[in-house]
Amino acid sequence: MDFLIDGLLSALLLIWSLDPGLIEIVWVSLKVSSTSTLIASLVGVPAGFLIAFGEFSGKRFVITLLNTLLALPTVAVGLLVYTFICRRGIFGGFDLLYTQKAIIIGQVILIIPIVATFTISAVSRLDDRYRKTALTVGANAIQTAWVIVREVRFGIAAAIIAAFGRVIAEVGISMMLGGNAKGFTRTMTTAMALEYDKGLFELSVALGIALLAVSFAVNVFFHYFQGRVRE
Amino acid sequence: MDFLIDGLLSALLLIWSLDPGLIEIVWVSLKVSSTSTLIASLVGVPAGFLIAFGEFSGKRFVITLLNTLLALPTVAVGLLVYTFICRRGIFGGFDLLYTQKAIIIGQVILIIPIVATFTISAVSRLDDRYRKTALTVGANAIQTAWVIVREVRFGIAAAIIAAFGRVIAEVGISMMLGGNAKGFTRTMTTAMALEYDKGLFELSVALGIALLAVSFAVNVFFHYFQGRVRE
Amino acid sequence: MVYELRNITKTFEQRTVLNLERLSVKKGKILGLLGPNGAGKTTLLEIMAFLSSPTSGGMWFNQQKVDFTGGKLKDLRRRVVLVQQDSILFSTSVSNNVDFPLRIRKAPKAKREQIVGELLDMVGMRDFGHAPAHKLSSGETQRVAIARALACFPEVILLDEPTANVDVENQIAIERIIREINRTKGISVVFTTHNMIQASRLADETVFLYEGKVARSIYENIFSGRIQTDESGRQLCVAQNGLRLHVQHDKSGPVRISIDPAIVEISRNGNEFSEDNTFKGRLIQLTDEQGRVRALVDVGVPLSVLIPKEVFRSLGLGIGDDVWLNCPAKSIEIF
Amino acid sequence: MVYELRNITKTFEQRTVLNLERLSVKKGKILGLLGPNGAGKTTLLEIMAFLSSPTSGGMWFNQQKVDFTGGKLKDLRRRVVLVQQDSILFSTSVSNNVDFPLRIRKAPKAKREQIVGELLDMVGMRDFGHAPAHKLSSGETQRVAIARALACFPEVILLDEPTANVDVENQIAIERIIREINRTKGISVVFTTHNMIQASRLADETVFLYEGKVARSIYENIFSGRIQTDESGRQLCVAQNGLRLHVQHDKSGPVRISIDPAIVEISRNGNEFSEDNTFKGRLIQLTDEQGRVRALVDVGVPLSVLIPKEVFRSLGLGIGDDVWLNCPAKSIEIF
Amino acid sequence: TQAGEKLLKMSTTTSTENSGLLNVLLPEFDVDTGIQVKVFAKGTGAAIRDGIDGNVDVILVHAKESEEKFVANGYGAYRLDVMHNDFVIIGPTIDPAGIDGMRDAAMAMRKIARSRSVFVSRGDDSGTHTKEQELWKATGMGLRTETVEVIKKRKKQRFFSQHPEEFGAQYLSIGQGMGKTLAYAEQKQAYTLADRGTYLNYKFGRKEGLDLKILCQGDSKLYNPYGIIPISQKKHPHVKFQWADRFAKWLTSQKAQSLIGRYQIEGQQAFFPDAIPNAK
Ligand SMILES: Nc1ncnc2c1ncn2[C@@H]1O[C@H](COP(=O)(O)OP(=O)(O)OP(=O)(O)O)[C@@H](O)[C@H]1O
Ligand SMILES: Nc1ncnc2c1ncn2[C@@H]1O[C@H](COP(=O)(O)OP(=O)(O)OP(=O)(O)O)[C@@H](O)[C@H]1O
Ligand SMILES: [Mg+2]
Ligand SMILES: [Mg+2]
Repeated sequence: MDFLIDGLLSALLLIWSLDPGLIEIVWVSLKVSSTSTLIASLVGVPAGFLIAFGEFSGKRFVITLLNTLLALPTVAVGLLVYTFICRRGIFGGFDLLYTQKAIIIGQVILIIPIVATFTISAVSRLDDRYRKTALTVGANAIQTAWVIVREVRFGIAAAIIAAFGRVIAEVGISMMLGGNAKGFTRTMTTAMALEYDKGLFELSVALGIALLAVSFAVNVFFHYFQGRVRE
Repeated sequence: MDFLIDGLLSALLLIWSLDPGLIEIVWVSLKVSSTSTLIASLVGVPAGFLIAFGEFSGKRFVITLLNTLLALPTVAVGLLVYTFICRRGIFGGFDLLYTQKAIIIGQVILIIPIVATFTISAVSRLDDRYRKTALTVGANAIQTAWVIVREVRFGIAAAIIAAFGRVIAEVGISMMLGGNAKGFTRTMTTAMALEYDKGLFELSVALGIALLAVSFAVNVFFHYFQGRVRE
Repeated sequence: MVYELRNITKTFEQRTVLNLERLSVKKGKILGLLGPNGAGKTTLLEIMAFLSSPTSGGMWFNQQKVDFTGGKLKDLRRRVVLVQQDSILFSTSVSNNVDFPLRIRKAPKAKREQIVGELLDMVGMRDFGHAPAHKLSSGETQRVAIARALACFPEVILLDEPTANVDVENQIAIERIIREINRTKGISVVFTTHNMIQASRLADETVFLYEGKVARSIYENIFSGRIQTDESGRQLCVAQNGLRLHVQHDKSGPVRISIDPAIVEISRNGNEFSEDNTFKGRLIQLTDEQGRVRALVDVGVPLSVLIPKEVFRSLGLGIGDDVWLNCPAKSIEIF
Repeated sequence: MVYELRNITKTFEQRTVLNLERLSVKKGKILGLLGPNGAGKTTLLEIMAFLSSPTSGGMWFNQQKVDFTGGKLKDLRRRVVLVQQDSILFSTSVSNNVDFPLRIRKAPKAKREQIVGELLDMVGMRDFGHAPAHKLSSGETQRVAIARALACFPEVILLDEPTANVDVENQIAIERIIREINRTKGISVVFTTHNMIQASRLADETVFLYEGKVARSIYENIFSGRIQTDESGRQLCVAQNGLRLHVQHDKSGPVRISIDPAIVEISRNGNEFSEDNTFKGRLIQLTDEQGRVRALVDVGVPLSVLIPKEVFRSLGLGIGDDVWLNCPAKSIEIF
Repeated sequence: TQAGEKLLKMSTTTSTENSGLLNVLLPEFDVDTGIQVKVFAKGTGAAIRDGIDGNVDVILVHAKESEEKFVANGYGAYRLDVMHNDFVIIGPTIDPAGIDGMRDAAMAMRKIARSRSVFVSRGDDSGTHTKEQELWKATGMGLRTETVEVIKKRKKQRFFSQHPEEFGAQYLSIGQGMGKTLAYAEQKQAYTLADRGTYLNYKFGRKEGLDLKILCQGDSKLYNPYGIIPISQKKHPHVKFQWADRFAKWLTSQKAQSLIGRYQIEGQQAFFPDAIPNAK
């Protein structure tokens, strides 16, 4: 009990004093997570569309596969990416390991299945008449997709929010591929894990609270933005 | 590159030889993850319904809050639960820490927001005429909810699958609250983390592959089951 | 009275779409609701089905005041069933849809099967029992929805344009079913329609709804137009369809007018009439209507005229004949 | 010919719902499609709109064979527009819906605004320009959907029961619009309806669809029944509505029959007729139909009879009169 | 767990578990006493925290100073020396700081700092990190102190970590376990301080051995002593002190000590018994 309250107080202290260390890791977290969410959305939403509307054999298999990939463990993603970008890997020359870029690569792989699955689920439940109407009044494939996105925008927003939540709270990939180097790749979650390992639970809780505060702010912003788009 | 292939071979060997150690951790993982998914579904789906159909002030706030909780870091959940169940905590007497039950408690907290959010998103997109039709032909609240569940079953299934994927791939909570004790609370992910820590990447990859195989099997089973329900 | 409504209003985002001073439905009778698109018919039926609550006003169901906030709505809903305009069926088989009301009322299984069969027969959908309901054509869907509603064995059945998408044979069948359940089981019926003739054929009483209000006007010969002043300074209503009518009214700008077919005068030649509001046309349809004859005259647009049978006989009018119509000022209603 | 269809079939899960040997639509003409529920009308229109592909068979659009697998459908779709039976509007404002086809055709902004205004005026929905389209009533929705289709300025417009939910005034207006765009812009029109009179009023040609096939039969006087053998060993068709007709046919069990109104004989008294298939009834409606008169006779059910004008004159029939009908064997079609 | 089964809970550091030593010791203990030991491996701080919170019955860690404080504060009943292993300074084969073969660890660390080579620090308050900071202190160089403020027991408290000022950006504090630190140092071709057991596992236990080598070893400053502490029943009445006590005594017995002395990782002795130093 004690350290929750201590944690809360520490969080307030950290935030209040605008601790430069805190600001830095918040910034790294936000930058990395937003970038990977953005990239994953740009890939995952269209992929979801193609799968949902495509008529190809093995469609059910692809969907089952995507569902399976929802259970992709961060350690597995970390190792996979590691193989390719470590010094001995194929892309070792780019010196990506232990950079923010490495985290982004891993996180994108982690959440593409989330974005795609929920896009499929949102899109395929939509009344087919929307698609047919768009087509018959002369929309091309992209315009039709856009019409559908508009109709299911809340579902897609939910998918993107979930993906963002997943990566900003994610620790395995950030740790393995980012390396938790202070001032470079230390994120809120890797910092939390570190403080936990040190036994400094108060600080860990404080960081957790800060993380939720940041996430709340992002969501409020997103909701406001959605509200505006709706009009 | 090498250890990916070695990992794959090791995985096949492990699975082929029905390694008793592997079977045990697979069993622990499955048991814990299914239990927490089940509990979270029993709480999250009805909660999603109540929120989606409820007319109360602060509804938008509750939804934003749930969206925020999608970004709940496992370390934070771990610490929160720890506070209550550690020896000095309120529930210390139950001796829950470092048991499978502790993992389940933490995982349930982690995924309730996922199940609830996607239930809301699935349900609130459904044509309101389904609800009205059920009501007018005389269904009570529970029967109406059941009608709606049937109509959006794919959306809810997607939510549950995502939640299951989240917990079976989750490592932080299992590690912190389960303690990764061999034979008791060692799960596929904590074992992966351990082998990785030891530098035994091959074994870690093998476990990751085994995990995906298990998750694939669960999904295939689920799809088959869905297919049958559909008829 | 099954229903008594007093000062019921319904407002959607500042727009009041329903505003009924008074409306009642007699027990065991059939009430027809007529009215243009957007008049509030569907909105009204949903309130009567206890599916949405009025913004203000009171409703009595069998003399009992309905508490729209309370938990008792469920019991009321069991006594009334609404067939929606675009009905939806649950995505399961057709028979399961019809079975649903029986199942939740815990009817015994053997009886359920029998009833489902009978009802599907009634609407001519027995062959579709095992078909997936959500893939039916519109008319098929509508008919199954009616069967499902009948499976509720309600006291009141509310039907929103029940025959809109239904083929001719089944239109007749559904009208017959409505009449039958009303006569034999005493079920009160409220239905909406755009088909005036259907309403007068089926309903014991007809109410015309316009802009959310019960209008005195008759749901016939309705035109949108605008009131202008002609060269001679008189008020002239130019309808969108080209009809030009002299009117006396203080409104100006866009209006809707209706011409009461019972007041319009008809004759074989135009000499009898003043020049004002007199049109030449061709008699294109005659319909027998309990003591009167409805004549449809094409004067550029079809205009409906109601003529007492004796008068009609004396005029000796035949189909296809050229006739003259005169619409006296009092036949024209502006709203 | 805008459309030529040959051996087009459409099969849903083993059930063939469309099976057209031959069908063509003449350029610049209006084709009416009649047929009972589930006849395949909607299925056919979706194929003609290039929205779904036939299971087999070939379709030619302006003499060009349509390749349903290819990527060229987009260009074809730009030339044809379908207004669906239960149209949906995009969940944005009404004007945005009508504007959509113009926007994707990259029309200049000022012109778009003007056209949207005109089209909304045409369907009487200008006041609703800013209203959220997905909250309109059914009839309002249908009218906006028609305006949106007109904004495509297509070569062909396909309308699936365009007036089903529309009020009387707008039914007339929409029929006028259809006629107008056909006459002034030469747009070919295909529409479906259950209203035989609407079809004959509007269409240059009418096709009757039954169970996916073009039927020779006429979409009138259709009854479901079953063929039995009476005491004297003759075949008897007992319709669900009670009508009993002697027939000659090798089918037995449940059937549908139609009675050709042009072959049914009518007279003031029944002596002229043999006893077989002769019914007494009351003349309830007369309609003028280009050279012929359609008489609706209530013989328990309404039966429609088509009489050449001269014959009708000579009979001297008046509305409300008692008459006798005889349905000769050749007037009865069993299918 | 079955009734009557004797279960002892122990928290220890990840490196202990990863070395594999416990897999040799614990089954023997079970055979001798019928007590099973359930092991929770984590960071040193978290392991000690487990003791403070009374989550376990006994802890086995290597951070002598904290351990002694732990006992002094009454959480631990007593502390017994069990064994030590040692730390080694490792780095890239090209050895830019030129410390290969040096014995004096403090001097070696000084050279690394002076040459502005990259140094990877665990930075996680682990035993290894504590040892690293001790070595920096011994270099006599100007140190830079980093502070965090935390509220503990409603009071502001400060926590420090130190490293030579001169390093600048070449000093990478990554806050991870030993294994990950080794991987990181390999990637960056940097120096780091490692415990011998983990190093041996990474160097010889894998197909592609670690691309770093030992450059400095053997200084007594690099010793890494492990202590066993049963949790005091005075603070936590529920702990199974009796069994924990037996385990502590057993670990320091002749049998266990010789098991420790004989244990090898990749053909090299990894731990040196301290209770009975010459046990074989
Ligand atoms: N949820 C809503 N929000 C805003 N406006 C609404 C809503 N529902 C209905 N309306 C408006 O209320 C008016 C009445 O609608 P209603 O559906 O009752 O009309 P109706 O008489 O059934 O018309 P129709 O003959 O076209 O079915 C319409 O103008 C419609 O646009
Ligand atoms: N996707 C589908 N899957 C299975 N059956 C279908 C599907 N779509 C339509 N059908 C069936 O095909 C038949 C023809 O349907 P269609 O919608 O073309 O009829 P329609 O002539 O338009 O009828 P209505 O007058 O009721 O609109 C119907 O019996 C319907 O049940
Ligand atoms: Mg309506
Ligand atoms: Mg149809």
